[in-house]
Amino acid sequence: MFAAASIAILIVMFFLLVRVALGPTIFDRILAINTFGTAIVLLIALFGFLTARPDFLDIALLYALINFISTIAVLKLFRCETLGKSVDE
Amino acid sequence: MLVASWLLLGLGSVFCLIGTLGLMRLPDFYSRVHAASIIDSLGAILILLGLILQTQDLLVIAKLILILLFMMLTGPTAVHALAHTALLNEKSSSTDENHQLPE
Amino acid sequence: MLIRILIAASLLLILWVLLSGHMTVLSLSLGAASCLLVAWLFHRLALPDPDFKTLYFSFNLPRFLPWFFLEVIRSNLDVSWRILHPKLVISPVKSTVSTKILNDVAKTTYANCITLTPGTYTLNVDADSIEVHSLTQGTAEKLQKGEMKERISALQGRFKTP
Amino acid sequence: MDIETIVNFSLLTMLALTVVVLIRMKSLLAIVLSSGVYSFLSAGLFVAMDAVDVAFTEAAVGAGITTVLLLAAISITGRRQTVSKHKRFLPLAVITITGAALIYGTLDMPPYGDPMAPIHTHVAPHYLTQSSEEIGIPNVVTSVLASYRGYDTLGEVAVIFTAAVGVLLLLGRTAKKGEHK
Repeated sequence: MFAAASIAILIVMFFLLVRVALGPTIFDRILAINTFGTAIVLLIALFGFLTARPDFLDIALLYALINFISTIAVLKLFRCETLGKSVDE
Repeated sequence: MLVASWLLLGLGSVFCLIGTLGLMRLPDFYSRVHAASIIDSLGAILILLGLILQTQDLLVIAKLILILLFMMLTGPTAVHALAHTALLNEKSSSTDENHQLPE
Repeated sequence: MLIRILIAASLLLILWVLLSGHMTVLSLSLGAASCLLVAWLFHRLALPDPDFKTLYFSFNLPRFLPWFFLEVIRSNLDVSWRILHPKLVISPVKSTVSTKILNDVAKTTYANCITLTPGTYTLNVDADSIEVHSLTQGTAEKLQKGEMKERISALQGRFKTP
Repeated sequence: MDIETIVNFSLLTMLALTVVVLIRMKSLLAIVLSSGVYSFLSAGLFVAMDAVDVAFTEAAVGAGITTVLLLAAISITGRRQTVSKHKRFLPLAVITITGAALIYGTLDMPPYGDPMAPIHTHVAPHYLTQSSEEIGIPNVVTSVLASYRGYDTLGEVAVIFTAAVGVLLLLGRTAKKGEHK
């Protein structure tokens, strides 16, 4: 079942990649990339159980956080045209 | 216990696939967000719950719960920031004729 | 401020123990030192509320969470059905929900809960209203009825005034 | 075919697809974001190959810091790729020759996971058996990085520190210019 779930996640990742390629707006791409991060967190967690090494979960945890940071950074760039100012300025 | 775990993993995968189908089928960005949030919410929750049922190690369970918690806290924030920025961008591009629509 | 730093550091220390799994004196003392350092470095960013308002807030959570989980499942099934339907029965609509009776924490929770249930997500959060995008007319009307808002305002407990 | 092979091949295929997608794009923002996908995929591949520490670094540096730094660079330059007017044959030739040399180099490599490969017969057994006695840390990778190869790591830290100082100087200057506007 781990294998089946991993393959399902791989299929999900493939189609998210298609969405990244197709766009059409940049927001579609960001949405797909953000979801891609979720998918890869799930894949790594599943893979850790698949190979009976749940210590991989540390990496899944790190990814769950990193993914958020890059998404917020790019959205801030959109909003403020720069990364160095606060949103209110 | 194990049967429940397999069931949760299978259901989670199915919801992830449905979400992806929605991401491909739905017509515009604002509705695609709904499809992506299926993967982020029930897909992720069910798969992680399924994994929690697989192990007796308390540390592993704690880490899985932490992953779930972080996802549930950061996911909606990221989606809201994305939708809000898209909305602002749409508004500014409708008033400003020179504004190029992002690709 | 010192108390807030200490609270933040001890929360971080719990995380440290959960992630490392080592309970030796050396590991714990190094962890405590780095947690204190991080809490001090980021004390301007965010620290736990000194009046513990957020703590009172969470006392009613056990009543809220199961309902919310069921709601997430229900909305997921609804959106999934709509995606799988060959004709794609959707009618996207934007609506506004008033949040006048909620305080800041409850407002944030409300906005996040709206986004967590597929079929609805927040587009804009103002001082006393939230703009929501819904996949169908039905989910928008359901949100207007305000069951979720009532349950979240019940979470506020004794700190009802905004 | 077992599932690990399937995962490996799917990740590699998606890696190649990501590169094609990256080449076809014109918007620099989309390119930076998609290179985050590339980092995520390659880190997933590292996990699949049991190189957990490398995956950790790839995730933090490749997907995290690099994305933010490149976005900062874009915010002070432009968002669109300019069409280059150079001749394309010379770069193509250089890349073809380098790629061919690299592929030729892999022919000499021992198969992946071969226990008799030179890297596994020289000092690795010593590290694996003695590190907990000599250093006293449960994680062998950490003891190799921080102790057996301490000078190497010191050099790396110096490089990273210099890079961080450089970035801070560059970004700090633009922030001050922004205030004058």
